[in-house]
Amino acid sequence: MATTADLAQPLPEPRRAARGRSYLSDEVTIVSWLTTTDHKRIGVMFFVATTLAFALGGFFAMLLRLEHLTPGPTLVDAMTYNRMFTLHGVIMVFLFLVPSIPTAFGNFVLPMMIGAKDVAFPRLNLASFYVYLTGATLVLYSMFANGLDTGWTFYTPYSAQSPSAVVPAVTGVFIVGMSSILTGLNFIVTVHTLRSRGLGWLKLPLFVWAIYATSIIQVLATPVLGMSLALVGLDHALDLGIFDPARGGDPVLFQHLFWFYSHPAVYIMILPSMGVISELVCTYSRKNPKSYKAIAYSSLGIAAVGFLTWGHHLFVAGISVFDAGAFGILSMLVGIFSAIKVFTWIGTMRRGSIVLSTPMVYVCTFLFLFVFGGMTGIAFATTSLDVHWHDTYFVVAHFHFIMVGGALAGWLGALHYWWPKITGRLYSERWGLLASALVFAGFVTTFFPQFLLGNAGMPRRYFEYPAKFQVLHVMSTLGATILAAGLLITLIYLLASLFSKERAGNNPWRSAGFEWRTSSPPPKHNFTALLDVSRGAYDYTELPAEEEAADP
Amino acid sequence: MTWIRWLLFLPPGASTFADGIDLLHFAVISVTMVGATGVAFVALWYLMRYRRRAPLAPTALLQASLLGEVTIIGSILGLFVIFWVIGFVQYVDIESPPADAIEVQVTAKQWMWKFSYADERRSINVLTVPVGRPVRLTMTSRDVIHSFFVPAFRIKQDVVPGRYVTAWFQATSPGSYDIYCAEYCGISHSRMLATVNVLAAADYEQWLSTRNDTSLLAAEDFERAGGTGELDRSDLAEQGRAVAARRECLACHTIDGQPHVGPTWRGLFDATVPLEGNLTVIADEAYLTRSMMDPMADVHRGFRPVMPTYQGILTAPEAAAIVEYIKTLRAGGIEPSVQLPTDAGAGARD
Amino acid sequence: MHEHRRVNRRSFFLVFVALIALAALSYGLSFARVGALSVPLALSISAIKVTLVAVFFMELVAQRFVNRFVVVVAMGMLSTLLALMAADVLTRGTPPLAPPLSAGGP
Amino acid sequence: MTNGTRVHAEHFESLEQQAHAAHLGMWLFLASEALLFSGLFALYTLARLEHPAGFHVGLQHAEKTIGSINTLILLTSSYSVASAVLALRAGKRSATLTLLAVTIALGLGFMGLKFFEYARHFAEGIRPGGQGSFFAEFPVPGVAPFWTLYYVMTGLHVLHVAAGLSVLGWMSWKVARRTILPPYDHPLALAAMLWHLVDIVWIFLWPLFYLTERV
Repeated sequence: MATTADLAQPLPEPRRAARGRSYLSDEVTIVSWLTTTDHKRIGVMFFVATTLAFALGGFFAMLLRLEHLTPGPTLVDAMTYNRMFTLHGVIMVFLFLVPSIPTAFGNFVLPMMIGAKDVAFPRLNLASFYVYLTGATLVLYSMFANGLDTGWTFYTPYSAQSPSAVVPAVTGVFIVGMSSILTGLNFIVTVHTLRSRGLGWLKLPLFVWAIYATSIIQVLATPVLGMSLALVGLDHALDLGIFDPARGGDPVLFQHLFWFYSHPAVYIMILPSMGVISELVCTYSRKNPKSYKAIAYSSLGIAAVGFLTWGHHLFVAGISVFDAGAFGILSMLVGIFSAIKVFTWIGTMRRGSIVLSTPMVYVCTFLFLFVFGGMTGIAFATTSLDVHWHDTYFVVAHFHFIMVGGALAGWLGALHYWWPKITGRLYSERWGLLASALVFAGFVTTFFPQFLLGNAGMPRRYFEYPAKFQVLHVMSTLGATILAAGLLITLIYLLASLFSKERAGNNPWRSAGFEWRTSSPPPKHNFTALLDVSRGAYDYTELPAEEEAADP
Repeated sequence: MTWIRWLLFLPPGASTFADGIDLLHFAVISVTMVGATGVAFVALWYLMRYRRRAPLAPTALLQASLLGEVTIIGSILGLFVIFWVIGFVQYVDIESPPADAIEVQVTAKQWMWKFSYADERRSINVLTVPVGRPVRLTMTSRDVIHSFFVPAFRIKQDVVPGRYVTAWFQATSPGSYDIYCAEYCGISHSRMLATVNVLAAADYEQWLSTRNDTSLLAAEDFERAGGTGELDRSDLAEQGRAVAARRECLACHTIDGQPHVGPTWRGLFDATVPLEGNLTVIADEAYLTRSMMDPMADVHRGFRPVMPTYQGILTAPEAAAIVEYIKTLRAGGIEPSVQLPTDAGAGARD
Repeated sequence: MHEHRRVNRRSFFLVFVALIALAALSYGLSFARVGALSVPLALSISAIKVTLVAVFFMELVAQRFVNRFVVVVAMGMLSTLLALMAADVLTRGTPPLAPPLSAGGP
Repeated sequence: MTNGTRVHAEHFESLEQQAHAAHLGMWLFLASEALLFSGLFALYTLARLEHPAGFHVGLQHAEKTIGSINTLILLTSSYSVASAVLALRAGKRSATLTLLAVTIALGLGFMGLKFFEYARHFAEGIRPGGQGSFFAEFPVPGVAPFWTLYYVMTGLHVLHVAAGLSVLGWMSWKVARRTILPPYDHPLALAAMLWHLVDIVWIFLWPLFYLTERV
């Protein structure tokens, strides 16, 4: 490779005494952390909580894959397996993927990107963290109480009569949903009211647009999920029979209400990653986005059209043919906005000055896997193909391509990109490249065979499967171990970087982004001087004077 | 078509839908593969072509041409709409059964499929259909949502309790194909398997003509044994075991002492059975026969009242044979042949 | 709040009287024989009352554009959910009749 | 704080900007609450489409008089809380306190009548979940969903009435303690908006559960 690792290595900064007090070193008592209203500290606390949830979800994923090494029972019996795949789903979706990028990196970076001192409602921000913790503990309590075996979709009437701990899990997810609404509300008001002087809407960094669109979906879609899960909880606890067909209920209505939230929820999971990818592509290609408006407005387009497409989850659930057609064509529309973004990113790389650092590897991972995953989504919207694929491993592979290939790659990219800004230290580039290669290879070996399993007709959520599928399952489990190894190595070298003496300068990647125009780790109120927006967030056309000299 | 199915691991196409769907599938997947690898290669090419040579090289401010953007996106949208049009036409075909189809009633129940045909014939977990003629399935579920999925026919339809849903297919080649349950429905979701036996026209006629073969057999044996004469006891028990297997009693009742949907038969005879409202009853011949004919009379405590009545299905000699068979399970009985989930009273709701 | 478009006490009283009148109207209509029209009629009267409350009592008229936009978007969400769900139930082919679950049969 | 004028929070440039942010935040919260009810309104619409007969029977047994009195109560309380906001803005603290007291009294009256209505329905054998003797007398399919939705929707509404009342109580305590004085008066406006939302939801619940049985 022409771009040797050292070119990617930023210029080593001379060791300097920490001049200004950073948000980390202001007060260091535990109480100061737990009662902070500083958006950066809340972002770090959210980051720790969501990463722990990710580790737990990943642990379950590994157990599921090991279970599938043999067609019959391998490690656990049917009851435990059903509880494991449900908790893997609930923890990954509600406790990691939905909150992770907005609450961790959004909280940390968004106010700095618009030149504000803090989010609009700092106390509400802290409340949102504690509401998240309460919800998460309730979900984990249900894990020990009697597990949960309804699948993360809680389909009635089974969820109303399942002997497992449905009520605590449903209340837990309801409360986590409230935390998601509060965070979304906070960000929308922040972007509307706290933009610094002269920072118009079309000068905002693209990550801010992505988080803004995500927050709109969070505020408007999560209540409907809260209501449908509350109904399931009431049905299970008081036997109200709201969706019980014997008493006039219709289970398909629950599916409508559930997916009215859950399809926009997949856009809650992918939009922040798209925002991260926009930032990374521009920084590491040192180029302005090929079309700023295309990316910004397609974020809003995804948020708007995303609300119209939930019916493609119900093609075989017994909805009318007319509705299936309507939802099919609407689902095709939403695919267009993702295509616009991908082509604009590729266009941004053209005639740039690209460096292959770890975040850039995650950008390429995102580009390949997200396009592949997204196009299989279009395959589902082709209504007749969904009849064969629905509820098979093809679906499992599709959404893992988007969630792991897309959202997780975006999360890892953001983690590496903003690591110097958050901790003031640099990770080791060599280990980063190795780990990201392992993650990509592990991912593809895990989920590509699952596409083929789905084609062969292997249904989802099967504890025992016919023997003819075993070869593909073993390949998939092998891939899962490589993916787990890659993630473990990432964890290790990032933690190790915390103890390295080498300080990252204010702007290790030489980015034009606003958040890089203050010291890292940044002071309590982000900027010592008013943010100068004359130089745009993606303006690499000429070398501003101060970049030549050492950092301010 | 076969190499497409080999390449994509698709099951053999055994219904009229299969070819159309597999072709569309191949088209969409190849466009996906081409699109994704194309994007990846362009990205890698730019990565190589425009790699950073000087640490802080400035770059030109390039703006996309609106025309270029609109044409690319317009063509992609056009492609997606074409996929949708073809897909929706096929979907309408899948969703509208022809009028002259053979009618089969399907009842999905926690962890088994029950089929009843036009001539009052019933079978469990085995669907027998002729080749080359459309078959219409009118389906409903007794408890939770299941999903009737036959990969070889490329059809799937969620079976929703409380209403009828229809699905249809026309098999093109004889053979037996797997039926899976595709919607999670509880602990033995992965065991709710069944098979479709597609028979050639002649075999189907022959199958149709053998009216309810099982009951005839038992009655002949009884007459042959001189009407009132006692059949040899062990032969009657063996007969009972065969009938229990054929009538799928063993799908709910185990013979190895583990409770499943229904109470186990091992050690049941002459045992005291706890009923609702802490009454008890002795499991003698009268109780066993009554429970077969009118299961709701006295339900074993801790089990859901889901057992169907066998009134008019099991003839008297068959019922007597089953009771005889249950008696043999009293002393010792057989080692557990199948490892059922240990969740006591799996179907019971605590 | 914006100074120029203030809501004053007199307009509040007029709005209150209007609300009471509309309530009385819909109460009266509920006894009239209007057949299939009764639900849409009652709901449209309610919609008028709700806009009155939102515009005057909640001072929507005196607030910036983005607050009004939030209300419009929320109503849009509600109508999307209702429209596409009702479309499904109304255009289902087989009537959703419930087979007698209690009936036996194997 | 001693001179009564409250300086704005440090990360806002002006009090006016902080008030606008607060109002926008409250409108977004109201939108999410309204959408919480939208799931139930959707369920009501579809259940009524699937079982018109059952809903007709249910509606005939609704307590129309109690429902209508409650509507009058909520409309008057909406008016009184709106006037309270104006009174506070005009600086008349005592008038604000009395108007808030009237609003809270009306709210409590609403809740009292509502629980009285529930008790009467329980007496008639109408219990949520389709249990109760009423459903034996009227075995029409769709009666059970009507009454279950009635209990769930009006129950959730009563919860919101209680929440609104507690916020109004907290606000009147702050007004009494002079922590809210013009120009820093938007917290009362926010509490009033919450109360108006409760009234708006009831304005839709009233026809659906009481008035439209003549179909």
